[in-house]
Amino acid sequence: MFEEIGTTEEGDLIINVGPQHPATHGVLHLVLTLNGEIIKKVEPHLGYIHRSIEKMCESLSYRQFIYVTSRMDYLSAHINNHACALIVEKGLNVEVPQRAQYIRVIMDELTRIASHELWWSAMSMDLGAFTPYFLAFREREKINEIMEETCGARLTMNYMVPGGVMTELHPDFQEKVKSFIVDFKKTLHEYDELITGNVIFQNRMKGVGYISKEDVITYGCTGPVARASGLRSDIRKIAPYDVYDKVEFDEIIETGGDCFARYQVRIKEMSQSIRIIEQLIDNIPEGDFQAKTKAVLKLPKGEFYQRVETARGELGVYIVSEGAAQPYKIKFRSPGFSNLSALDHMVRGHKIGDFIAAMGTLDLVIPDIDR
Amino acid sequence: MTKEELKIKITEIHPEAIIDESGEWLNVSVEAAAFRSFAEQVRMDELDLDYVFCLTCVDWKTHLTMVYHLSSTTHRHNIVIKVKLDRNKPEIETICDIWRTAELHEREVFEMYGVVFLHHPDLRLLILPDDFVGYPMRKDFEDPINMIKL
Amino acid sequence: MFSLEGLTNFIHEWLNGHLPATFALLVEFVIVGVAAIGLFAVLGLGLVWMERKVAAVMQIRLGPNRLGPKGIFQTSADTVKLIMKEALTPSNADKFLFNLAPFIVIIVAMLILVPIAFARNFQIWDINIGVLYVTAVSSLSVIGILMAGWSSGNKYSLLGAMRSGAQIVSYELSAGLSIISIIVLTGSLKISDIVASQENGWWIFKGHIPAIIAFVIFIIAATAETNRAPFDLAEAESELTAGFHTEYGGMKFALFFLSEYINIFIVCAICATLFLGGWMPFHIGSWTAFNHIMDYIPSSIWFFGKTIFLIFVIMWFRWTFPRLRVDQLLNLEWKYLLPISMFNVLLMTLMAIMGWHF
Amino acid sequence: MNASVIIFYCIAAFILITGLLAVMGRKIFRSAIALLFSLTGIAGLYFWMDVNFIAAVQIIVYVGGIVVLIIFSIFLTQRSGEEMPKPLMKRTIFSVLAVLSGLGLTCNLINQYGFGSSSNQSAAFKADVADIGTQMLSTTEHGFVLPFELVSILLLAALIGCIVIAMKVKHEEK
Repeated sequence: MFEEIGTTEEGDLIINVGPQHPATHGVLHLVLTLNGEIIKKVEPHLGYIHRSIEKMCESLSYRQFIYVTSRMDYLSAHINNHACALIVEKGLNVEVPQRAQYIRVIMDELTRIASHELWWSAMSMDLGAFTPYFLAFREREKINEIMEETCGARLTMNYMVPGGVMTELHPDFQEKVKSFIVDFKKTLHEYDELITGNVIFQNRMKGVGYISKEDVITYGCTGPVARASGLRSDIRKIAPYDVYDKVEFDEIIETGGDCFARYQVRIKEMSQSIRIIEQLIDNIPEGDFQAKTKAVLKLPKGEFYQRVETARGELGVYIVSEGAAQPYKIKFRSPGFSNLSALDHMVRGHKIGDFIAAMGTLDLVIPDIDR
Repeated sequence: MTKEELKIKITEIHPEAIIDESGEWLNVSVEAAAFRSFAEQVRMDELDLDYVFCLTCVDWKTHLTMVYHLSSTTHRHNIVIKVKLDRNKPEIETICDIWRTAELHEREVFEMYGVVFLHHPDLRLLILPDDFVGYPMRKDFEDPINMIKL
Repeated sequence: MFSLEGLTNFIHEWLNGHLPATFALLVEFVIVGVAAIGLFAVLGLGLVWMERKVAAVMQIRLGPNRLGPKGIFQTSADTVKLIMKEALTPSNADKFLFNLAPFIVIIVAMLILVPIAFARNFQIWDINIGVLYVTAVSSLSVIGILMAGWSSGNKYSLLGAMRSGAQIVSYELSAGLSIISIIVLTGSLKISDIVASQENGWWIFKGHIPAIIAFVIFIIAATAETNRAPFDLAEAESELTAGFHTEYGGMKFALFFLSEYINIFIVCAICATLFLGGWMPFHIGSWTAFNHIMDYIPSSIWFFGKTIFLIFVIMWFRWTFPRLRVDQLLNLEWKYLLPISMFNVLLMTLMAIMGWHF
Repeated sequence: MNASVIIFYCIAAFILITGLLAVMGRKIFRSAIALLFSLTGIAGLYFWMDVNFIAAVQIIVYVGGIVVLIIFSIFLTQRSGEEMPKPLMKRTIFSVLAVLSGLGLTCNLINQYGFGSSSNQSAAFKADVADIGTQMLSTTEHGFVLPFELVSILLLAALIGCIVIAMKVKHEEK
């Protein structure tokens, strides 16, 4: 792939964005064909941090493989684990206690907020604004502290187990989450004042990286990218899991289809997550935090599929079981992989700056693409 | 559309399809030769399966099976299409001109399982290095240096 | 009263008393050269430290705080590090031009320092075309950037250099026009005359709205000409990694870095001279008592105070705004700033002819 | 020989050497840079002669404007880094002849009129910026208002022509 560096026969410039580039937030390698500043083609070259998690999972037991998935989309580690826990429960027909379901959903939403905050800061930095990075990290730190107290880890929490959650909540959990909600509602406003209303920012975002609803479907984009183009794609609404069918929240739909719409979807989703947490945090029922399961789990022979909504979109786990203690075949349908495929379509004919903006609003996490 | 309606519809399109109702969604097994026209029909017809949300391959040691999870964003029904392939010479028509998302997914399957997608516009290695030999996700893949057996 | 004027006169007289005129002149050359280089070093270190502290305050963090009180020696330590680093030259670079470019940039920055009046009667050369000289010489700095970008043999650098060239060449126009609109009022290009003309009030107050418009345009154009955010497209690190200086390391990079800060200082000094009276204290018309009290503050403090305030404003931009896109940048100049400043010059001329200013 | 003369010869040598480099160089970008230095040297010569205004204009127009334009057009061409092919023999001979005839003409002129004394020269150059401005716009016998306006109309025409050429033809959009 490296002999492609240089110029094409038509005299177009070929440059490599990545694998080490400030805007790729990881080891993503994109080959850009440029005519001056205009982008003619974007071609991804993946695999720099491919760890073959799917192959690895084939030799791990149903309890173990969940922990590996924290390393896929490390910003939605909880939600990845949640998907795996759900599919094992589905295979074994385990009834998860209400308390565990509540805790899982609260944790998911906290993760979603933390992930969106990191996206907000990193995207602003791609656009050349540095201050948001620190503002968002201030809030994200609070979530990380809450996570650390309960799960013992800040990034790869591994809190979900088949049948519930691993441990009891920390006694301060509810109080801390509530104080976080109060603070966060104020800061969300601050974000808008600093970036959303800025003229330069709006000019950089509006009309850039447009993708229509039809293209979103055919490219398989999910999550905020799809919802910004007007496609209802929230798995929490389409196929609710745990207590998502009991809480009230809006699926944010924008019809712009451009970078600004994607930006708005994520910003508004943060307040919806707050809304979900507010409904649940005071009503966590008493009871077990984990259902009783056997020591060695064995899924019955068959195929299982579970979809969840991560911060980036639809994560699907597909397991083929032969009745053994390990999955025969496992496949993670990661949201980033499909979203990335739409990048070329989004930025053709745009300028390099727009490419950076579009890539920022796709919210790519490279281990999620490479797995 | 319910499972029953789907079943009737699919039988109309392709009478030879073997339909399995045991799983969560309808499993439709099609032979490789008929796959392409079947895919075109389920995309276009009133089934309107416009969204491929998962595309992968399973290595059964004796043969390979392509697994396509399809969904409709308007009707919200899902089906699973399975195509059995010869393990020594796995070849199947591409669907990446019907569903654009399949382009990268098919490249991934191509390098991991060795399935050749006919008429794919750009079938190259996506994740693995250019000089890589072998199909890592196949069950008999051996790499004594990098693989640790548990 | 503490003043730098006395110091220069004293040195001049002492040297002429003890040495023949030619040697006295030579010694003065050396003193001026050393002083300019010293000022460079101090400004570079000070402004980088200031940038970090301003950024830290805006980003709710502490900034450098280990080396010395409030971390003021941090930048010196960084300089030592940069000097010690190996100066790499890429293999496919045009080595001669690659190594020449940072020096061009820094020499140009040094040359612009010549006509700036740092305090009352404290100036290297009160050249009779002062402001024009600054505009002329500053147009040379783009050459250094173009050379650096081209000779690196790196496409990111080339793109950065192209962007930077287009940007500096365009923004020179509106910067020049807003300078001209003040020249219309002063009637002289000489820095000392410009400062003297503001004895009864600064032009930004005396010149009404046109002067304020010119001031705003000049600040925007100055930010763009120095390649600072939100106009830092030439080095846009998320797009072009580091633009024209991607391949530079060690001291060669430090020279680019230094010249960026010196250029900021210079444009802010010019801005302060044109609009805020340079070293002239804050005077209001004929309020002699008030003016006299103001005169007690040394002129150098007035000059540096105003300049540092303007530098702070430019830093404030950097830590608040996102970056523009390259076509938006050129649109802003050619479709908005240039027509406005052209109209502004006409307005200013009308005002000067009719005598509407104070 | 005093310091002023030494400086003059230094500047003159600099101009000549960089000028030669600009002509002889095989790398087009380097030639452009050498040309730049040559033009800057001429500006330096003007500064030495104490005609600051002309010097500043020299830098703005030639260095800041024309050379930047040349460099830009070099950037837009391909293979600006490679050496250019050797010029044809015929061309070399003709350019040497042209240079020699130019040299002969200059020598002839200097022989006939000679250098004026330096004191007279500096007196003749006492041109203030204000005087230049007045002269430019004066309508008296030796005023320059007519050529000045003619040149500006010419430039305006060139400017409009450029805009017309560069203007995008808007495609009919759906």
